[in-house]
Order: sequence, then structure tokens, then C-alpha cells
Amino acid sequence: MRRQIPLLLTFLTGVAIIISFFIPHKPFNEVQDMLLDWTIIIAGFAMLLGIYSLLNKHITHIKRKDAGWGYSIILTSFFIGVFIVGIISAVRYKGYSLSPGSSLYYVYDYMVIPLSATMFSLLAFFIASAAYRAFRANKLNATLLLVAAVIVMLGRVPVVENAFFRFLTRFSDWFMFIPQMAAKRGIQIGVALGMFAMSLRIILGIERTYLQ
Amino acid sequence: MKERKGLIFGSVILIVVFIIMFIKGEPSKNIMVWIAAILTLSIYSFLYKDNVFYKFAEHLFVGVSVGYSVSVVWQNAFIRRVFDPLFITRTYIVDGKFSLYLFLAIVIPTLLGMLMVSIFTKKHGWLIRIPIAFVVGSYAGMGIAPSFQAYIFEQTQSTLYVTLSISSFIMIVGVITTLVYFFFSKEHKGFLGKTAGVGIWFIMVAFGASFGYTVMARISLLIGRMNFLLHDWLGVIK
Amino acid sequence: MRFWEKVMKLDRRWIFLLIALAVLIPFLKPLRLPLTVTKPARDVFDAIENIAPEGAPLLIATDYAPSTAPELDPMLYAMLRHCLSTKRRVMLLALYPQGAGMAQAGLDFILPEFPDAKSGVDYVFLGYQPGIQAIVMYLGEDVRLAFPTDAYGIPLDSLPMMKNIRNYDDIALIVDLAGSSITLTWVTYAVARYGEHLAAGVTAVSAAQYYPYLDTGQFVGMLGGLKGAAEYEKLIQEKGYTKAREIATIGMDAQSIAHLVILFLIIIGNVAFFASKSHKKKRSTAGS
Amino acid sequence: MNILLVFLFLIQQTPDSLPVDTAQVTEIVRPAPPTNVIAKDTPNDAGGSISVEWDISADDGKGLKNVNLYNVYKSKTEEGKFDYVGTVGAARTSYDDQSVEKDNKGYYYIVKAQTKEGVESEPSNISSGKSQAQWFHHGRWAYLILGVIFTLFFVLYIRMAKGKKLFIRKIAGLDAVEDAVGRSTEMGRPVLFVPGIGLLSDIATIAALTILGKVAKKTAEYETRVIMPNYDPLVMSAAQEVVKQSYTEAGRPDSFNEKDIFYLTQDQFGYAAGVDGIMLREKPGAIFLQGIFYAEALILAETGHSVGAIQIAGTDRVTQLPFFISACDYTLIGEEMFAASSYLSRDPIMMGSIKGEDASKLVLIIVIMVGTVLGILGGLHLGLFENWFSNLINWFARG
Repeated sequence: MRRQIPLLLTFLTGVAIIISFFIPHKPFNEVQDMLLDWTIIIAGFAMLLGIYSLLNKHITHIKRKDAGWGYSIILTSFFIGVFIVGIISAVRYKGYSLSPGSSLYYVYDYMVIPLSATMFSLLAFFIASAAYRAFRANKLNATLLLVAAVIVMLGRVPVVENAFFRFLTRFSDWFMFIPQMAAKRGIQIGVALGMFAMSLRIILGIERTYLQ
Repeated sequence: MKERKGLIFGSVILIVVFIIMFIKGEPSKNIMVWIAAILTLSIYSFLYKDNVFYKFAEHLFVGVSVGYSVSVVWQNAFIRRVFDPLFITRTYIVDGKFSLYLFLAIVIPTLLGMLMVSIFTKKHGWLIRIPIAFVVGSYAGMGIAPSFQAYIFEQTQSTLYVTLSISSFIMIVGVITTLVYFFFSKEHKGFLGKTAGVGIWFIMVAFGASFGYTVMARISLLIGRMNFLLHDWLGVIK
Repeated sequence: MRFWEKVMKLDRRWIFLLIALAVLIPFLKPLRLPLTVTKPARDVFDAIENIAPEGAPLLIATDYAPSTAPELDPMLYAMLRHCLSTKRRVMLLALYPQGAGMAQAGLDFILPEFPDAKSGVDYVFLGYQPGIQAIVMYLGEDVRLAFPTDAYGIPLDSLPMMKNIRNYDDIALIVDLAGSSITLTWVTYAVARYGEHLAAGVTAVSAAQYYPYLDTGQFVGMLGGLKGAAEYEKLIQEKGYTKAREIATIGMDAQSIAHLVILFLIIIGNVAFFASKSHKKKRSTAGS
Repeated sequence: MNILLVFLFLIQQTPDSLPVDTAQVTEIVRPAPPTNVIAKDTPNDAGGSISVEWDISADDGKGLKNVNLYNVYKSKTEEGKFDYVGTVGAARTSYDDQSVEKDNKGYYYIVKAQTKEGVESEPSNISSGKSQAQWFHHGRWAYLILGVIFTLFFVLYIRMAKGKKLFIRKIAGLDAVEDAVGRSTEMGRPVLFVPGIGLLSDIATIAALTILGKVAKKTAEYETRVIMPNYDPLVMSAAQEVVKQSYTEAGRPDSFNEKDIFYLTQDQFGYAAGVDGIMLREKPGAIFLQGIFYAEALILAETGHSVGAIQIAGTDRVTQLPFFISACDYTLIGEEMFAASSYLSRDPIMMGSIKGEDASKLVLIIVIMVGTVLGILGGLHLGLFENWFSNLINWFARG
């Protein structure tokens, strides 16, 4: 029963969504939106487990004075602090906690955004180091990777304005539109079929690792 | 050893450049900008190696982002979708009449969500499978019908715009050979092997091209951060 | 030959250092790498240059969001500098809610350079109104239908600059800065219906799809991405309109250098790879 | 103030507020009305909507060129009072009236053209229509047909596969799982499993959980620690169960430590920063990057490489695959990742479903080939083929 009930539920919800895709008549038209709305509420409760896991881990660290327990204090206190700020902002701005001027807005603007943008910008460095390592003409496949990358990169920044670079710019555009797009489409169709098969296996209860 | 000295030397130069600019420029008077700048530099310090500053910024980042997202989830899931409709706006009362359908539409997901907490009990821990099964089932349904529309049909259709041209020929060959590469049930030998080989060439060329294409966008991100440090924070550049 | 083997296993932090310098140096000292101004960019410049000072205004629509701002902000800055320094009048408006923020930020950034410029006299900021297509149509009848007041709540009729401006007939040129297909709305309604002149500022990625509109003359000119913005900056610098920092030019310099650094690294990596391979071969043949 | 503006804006949109100066003696030039007005049920919906279509007025874009808008009016009776329902811009020829109160009841519509000055034309002809809810979305026949065919393939092959040994080609990344875990054990380092920033609702994340099950079995056998930082708490709960089960199956339920599978944060770059920190401090010997990744893919893969770990990546995000290919030792490309669960389980039923996948793929390849031939023949302007070709494309376009 501990297996059958969840598997049956998976089957029923899956089929309900598929049916609602084909039948626009009431009440089927509302099924999809309603079920997706429900998953948001469920995800909200799941967050409680996340918080428990996080606090449990770090409070244990602090209690045991493990290596780096000071950082656990930082993490926990910022978590609790920002959460309280968020709730206060939500109450003050009637649910729109991110309204300009709210405290949460400041936290977001001067902490979350710069930190995210900086992490994101690390890619400028990593894309260079990855290119250095990976683009070696040692095997045919790697050579193809290398040649295509070099052509497109040169096409992006015409260092000198002449006929050759103008051609290169247009060629690299073509390269993105045709051969690149071809492989991308092939992969994408494959992914869609793989997803289709996986979804079918899940709905039919063949694939059940996630319900261990 | 010599190499490490060189690296330290290089990093020191970078730091000195920033110090000179700090003296020459008009640093921002906004404390929040200072916090943002210090956090930015702390993250960058990780490029040299793991250190106190990065550890600090990292733990702060995780803490702040969890606090932020929990407060947003609190608002979106609990207040807006459960608490308000149940107790404040009472959406389940239509024209003064109680609608069981609308009432259950709020209560059922709430009960499903509460089952998540069953994990903390030894005996009823399996109940958590019910909400998990529900979520997975819904999206597996989505994975069949709508993704059919979005991927299989659209991609096939745009491949089908065939004209008498080399580009069109390359497109068709590329899509078909790539698909052949993903054949799993036959060994890739003989004709099938050769075709799949062409497929992997296409895949490699495509990956190389999109790698090269992305470089510009990634460098732009760094330019953006530099602009923040040099303009907003240090005020060296007007 | 041990040298090449070392290069092959280069500590990646050297690469990081090179990239950091490649982006930092153009900020400290703009290199102004050679940049040829392309015809679509020159056409935009000429079209604005042809607007009479203190006459019919230029309308700039800031229809973009922070995600495309790095490419489009420099265009807005350059155009504002161009107009304000030569007493050409500017109207700003946004068809996207976030676009209003971009225009306001642009004004906040540029206005300190022009202490004489007055709102309502030299420029007017109309803000944002919902209803993309309807707004573009209303501008063909009367600006006041869509924007009864400017962004700060002042009725248009009390603004000296707006007194004689009713619709497209009184606007010299429209520039649409956008990272989406909203440009096409301007083409369909303002250009096709009312015969207004339109120049476009678009992102590098979407530039390719807009070339046909240049060919048909529906755009009088176009700026594509950071490069287009850099070209425009070069033109206003040549005319001596501004001495301000050219952010797009710096950006293009940084891009070019960073790309060259990466290409150089790839070449060095391959040279090292082949050099050490041939060395190994030699050693192994000598050994046997 | 803003509310006032919006209000002003709204009332300007209704034609009532526009000055219709019929009382004055000044000459009024009325535009020609639109013609051929047809009202009918809006297809493929849940009812409550009627679509009105018309031909443009003779003065729209031609003639007097003064038409600016079209106003649509509705009435319950043919002769009765017509109420305003909506407006569209010139050159448009249809309007969906979503305000229909009752299905299966006739409503009457007229359309008037309007000039810049707010002068309306004479009414057009009257047309009536009923709204209805449909029991099938007629635009989606193609999806249903192809979906049923593909599903039949699956069912067929799964039935055929029972009790048989089926072949499945080598997938390099998956063969390396055992080596990677073994090497990690030799080095005395833990294994890091990163499920990416997908939610449990993403199919790719579920595929990742299947791979996790196999990885955990190996780590249980080798008695190596497996660490897993999570983005989605639901994934975390599911993963804990998966790993616990794997350890039980391997006969070492006591070595399972729930705290090694923990929640990190639900912020893309916060997650990247946290996982980077874990990589630097725990120095894993093997890293599995499996699931959905966006920009953080390369940040994680490069940091993982710098601590000297063997990396096996896999994702269905085409945009991030180039970076995994360049920075990781093995990469499962798109569909390979979904096939992984079947590959690893070696269960005939699973293998059968892979066969079904291949059969569907063959169908698509044949469709594309046929399309190409038709396209080429159509390109030579052979009328019949031209028609067939456009029908084929339309079938895929309309669905």
C-alpha cells in the first residue's frame, strides 16, 4: 500500500493533465492550472524541510564547534535576519515585499544582486580557462570544437575592418543559423523523445526510483 | 615556486592599482555601495584561492538568499494561496453560498503539503511519497502533451522548411545524423556508425560555435562589474 | 622543451589575471581600437544631425529592460549628449514598465553634464503608459491622448517645448531602443500608417533579423549592439559634441582584447601541445 | 495620481467620451462601414466567447484613408439596443468577444468604423452567433495521433521485451561511474553529487535521481561518503529516500548519513557559491553534475576541475552542454541522460521503452526525409508536390 497509493496518484494526476490538454470543455480546462497551483503550495511546505535541514546542519556545527563553525553562525544569522526583514516588508507593503523603499528591496539590491552578478561574471574567467584546456587539436572531435569556436569568436569582434572580417562576421552568423541550429534541433528532438519516454515510464509506474 | 611568486606579484599589482584609484578617485559615500563592493571583491578573491573573505561572502550569500526566498515563499504559498483565501477573502463563498469545490481546491493541497512533515515521524514517514507522487505525476503529464507541442512539433516543422539550397541540405543532414547518433538499440557500426559519426561532428561543431558565441556575453558581465567598481564605488571614471 | 610542457599545464590563475587586465586596461586608458563607422550607424547620426536645433523634437522610446541595458544604455547616453549639447529637443517615453526606469536612470546619469538643460524646455520625459499598440496609434493623433502629463505629473500644455507638438507631424524622428520585437510595432503603425521616420537601436543578437527593414527604408538607420553604440560615440566625439567617457567604446575595446587574449591562449595551448608531443616522439625514437 | 491617469486613459478608449459633434452644422465626413460581418463561436475553448470577423472599410488605408478604429457592438435581439463591447485598431479584421454570458444563446453583432476625429460610420450588416464549449481541441489532432502512435510503440516493445535480453549501445559516461567512485575511494575522498537547479517537477531531475541511486549503490559498496547539496527541498527529501534505499540494498544501511544530503539554497548563484565552497573544502575525488543547469554549469565544472576531481556531467539543457563538454571528463548529452536509467538498470522493460524511443525517432527521421523529397520536388514547382509539401508543414504547424 505504501507503494501502490503513491503510484496510483502519479498515474491519475499525469492522466488528468494529459486529458486537460485535449479537452477545452469545463471542468477539464481548469485542471492543469489548478494542479500547477497546488504544486506551488506543496513546494511551500517542502521549504519547511529545507529550513529544517539547513538549520539542523549548521546548529550542529555550532554546537560541536566543528572547523569553520563561525561561518555557520554567519549563515544562520543572515538567514533569520533576512527572513524577518522579508516578513516585515511584506506586512508593511501589503504583500508586495519587494516594493521600492522596503527593507527587503535594499537587501535584494545591495546584497543579492551584486553577489549574483559577481558569481555570474566569474564565467568571464572560467570560459577563458575552459577554452584554453579543451580546445586542443588532438582529436578530430576536439578540432571541430576548436575550429568552430575560433571562427565564431573572430566573427564577433571584427578587429580590423576589411573584406575578410566582414565575410567572417556574415559567415559566423550563417554558422549559428545553419549547422549549429541543425545539431541543436537534433538534440532537442532527442531530449523531447527522452522526456516523453521518461514521463510515460513514470505515469505507468515503471520508473519509480524517486519513490524509494 | 617561481610561478607562485609571479602570481602573487600579479595579484599584488592588481590590488595596488585599486588602491591608487581609491586615492585618486572619489569613493562613494553610500554605505550600501561599500557593502556591495566589498562583497564583490570577496567573491573575486576566490579566483586566487579559497580564503576567509570568500568563505564569509559565500556563507552570507547562502544565508541571505535562503532568508529571501523563504520570505517570498511564505508570501506566495502560505499567505496568498492558503491563508488569505481561507480566512480573509474567503473565495469559497460565492454569492453568499458555500462552494465545496472551491473550498477543497484550497484545503486539499494544504493537506497534501502537510504530509511533507510526516518525514519527521518514524512510523508514517512513507506518507511523504504522496505529495511527491502528486508533483511528479503532474509534471510527467506536462512532459507528455505540452512538451510534445513545444519540442517535437515545432522543431520538426522548422526543419521541414526545405528549399533548394546548400543551407537547407546541411540543415536536413545535420538534424537527421544527430538523431541517428541518439539511436541506442543498435550498435554503432557500419552505415549506422558512419552516420552517427557525422552526427557527432555536427554536435561538436555546434558546441564549438555556441561556446564562441557566448564569450561576448560573459565578458560583458565582467565589464558590468568593473563599471560598478570603478564608477559607482571608486568614482575614478566619470 | 620542458618549457612547452609547463605551458601546457599552465596555472589557470595566469589566465584569470590576463582576462582581468584585458577588461581593466581599456577602463583606465581607452585604446580606441580602429573602428570603422558603418553606414547604418552613420545614417542614424545624420538623421539626428538634420534635426533643426530648437525645432521639432527627437522622440526616443526606451523600450528595454535591465537585461539588455549594457548594450542599449550607451546608445541612449550618446543620443542624449548629442541632442542636449546641440540644443536639439528630446522627448522620452517608454512602452514597457521597466523602460521608464531605464530612461530616468539615463537622464540622471547625463543631466549633471548639462546644467543648463531644463525639463519641459530642452527635454521632456513622458514616462510609461500601458497598451503598446494603442499608444503608438495615439501618438499619431495627439500626444495628450496617451500622455496627458509628463512623468512628473505636469500637464503637457504648460510645458513650453510641448506647446506646438500634437502628433507625428510635429516630431522630427523616432528612435526606438529595444531588445525585443517591439520595434516592429513602431514600424507597423508609426512608419507604415503615419509615414514617420524611424531609427532603431537593437541588441547585437537581434540585429541580423532587422537588416531587411534597412533595405526597404523602413528604418532610416540602425545601431546594432555595443559596436553600433561605439560607432555612434565615435561620431559625436569627432564632431566635438562631448568629451565624456565613451562606455561603448571602452566595452568594445575590452571585448576585442578579451577575445584576442582567449584566441592567443588557444593558439599557445596548441603550439605547446604539438611541441611537447613531437619532443616526446623524438625522445621515444631516440630511446629505442 | 496614477490611478487617475489610468482612469483617464481607460475612458479615452471607450468611444462614448469622444466628441461626436453631430449637433453642429459643420460638414461631417463619415467613413464607409466595414462589410461582411460574421459572428461565430470561438473555436477550441470552454465557451463564453464569440469571434466577430469583417472585411475592412473602403476607407481603411485606401479611399478617404480616415479609418482609425473599429468598434464592435452586441445586442440580445436583432432590432434591440446594441451595446459597445470593444475596439480594435485599423487594418484588423476580427475581435473575440469574451463577455458572452450564456452559451448556446444567439447574440447579434454590428461593427462600425471610426475616424481619428471620433466620427463613426453607419453600422455594418447584423450577424448573429452562439458560443459553445468544445469537447475536443481540434487544433491538437496531430499531437494526439502522433502521441498515440508513439505510446503504442512503447507498449508494444515493452511487451515484446519481457524476459528477453536486449542490446543497448555503450554510453561512455555511464561506464565511467564505477571507475570514478573507485578512484575517489582510493584517494580517500568523498563523492559529490550535484543535482543542479532543477525542481523535482523537472523530468531531467528525476533522471538524475535514478543515476544517483546507482552512484549511491557504488559508494555504499566502496564505503565512500556521498555528499549532495540541494536546490529544491523536494528533491532533497526524494534523494534521501533514494540513497537510503541504495545503502539498504547494498547491505550497509548504517553507513547512510542523512545529513550528507542537505538543503543549500534556492537561489541560482547562491547555490553555485555554496557548491563551489563545498568543492574547495571537501575536495571530492569524483563529481557528478546531473540534472538541469543554467549559467552556473561552467562555474561548477571549472571549480570541480581545479580540485582534481573526475567529473561526469549530464543535462538536457542544450545551451550548457558545450561547457560541460569542454570542462568535464564525460558528458551525457541530452537523451543519453534519460536513457541512463534504463542503461543502468538493465531491466528488460526499461530497455523495451528505449526501443520504443528509437522507433519513434525513426518515424520522425522518415517524416523529415519525406518532407525533404516533397520540398525539393515542390521547389521545382511540380504543383501536386508543392501542395503535399505545404500540407505536411501545415499539419506540423497547426498540430
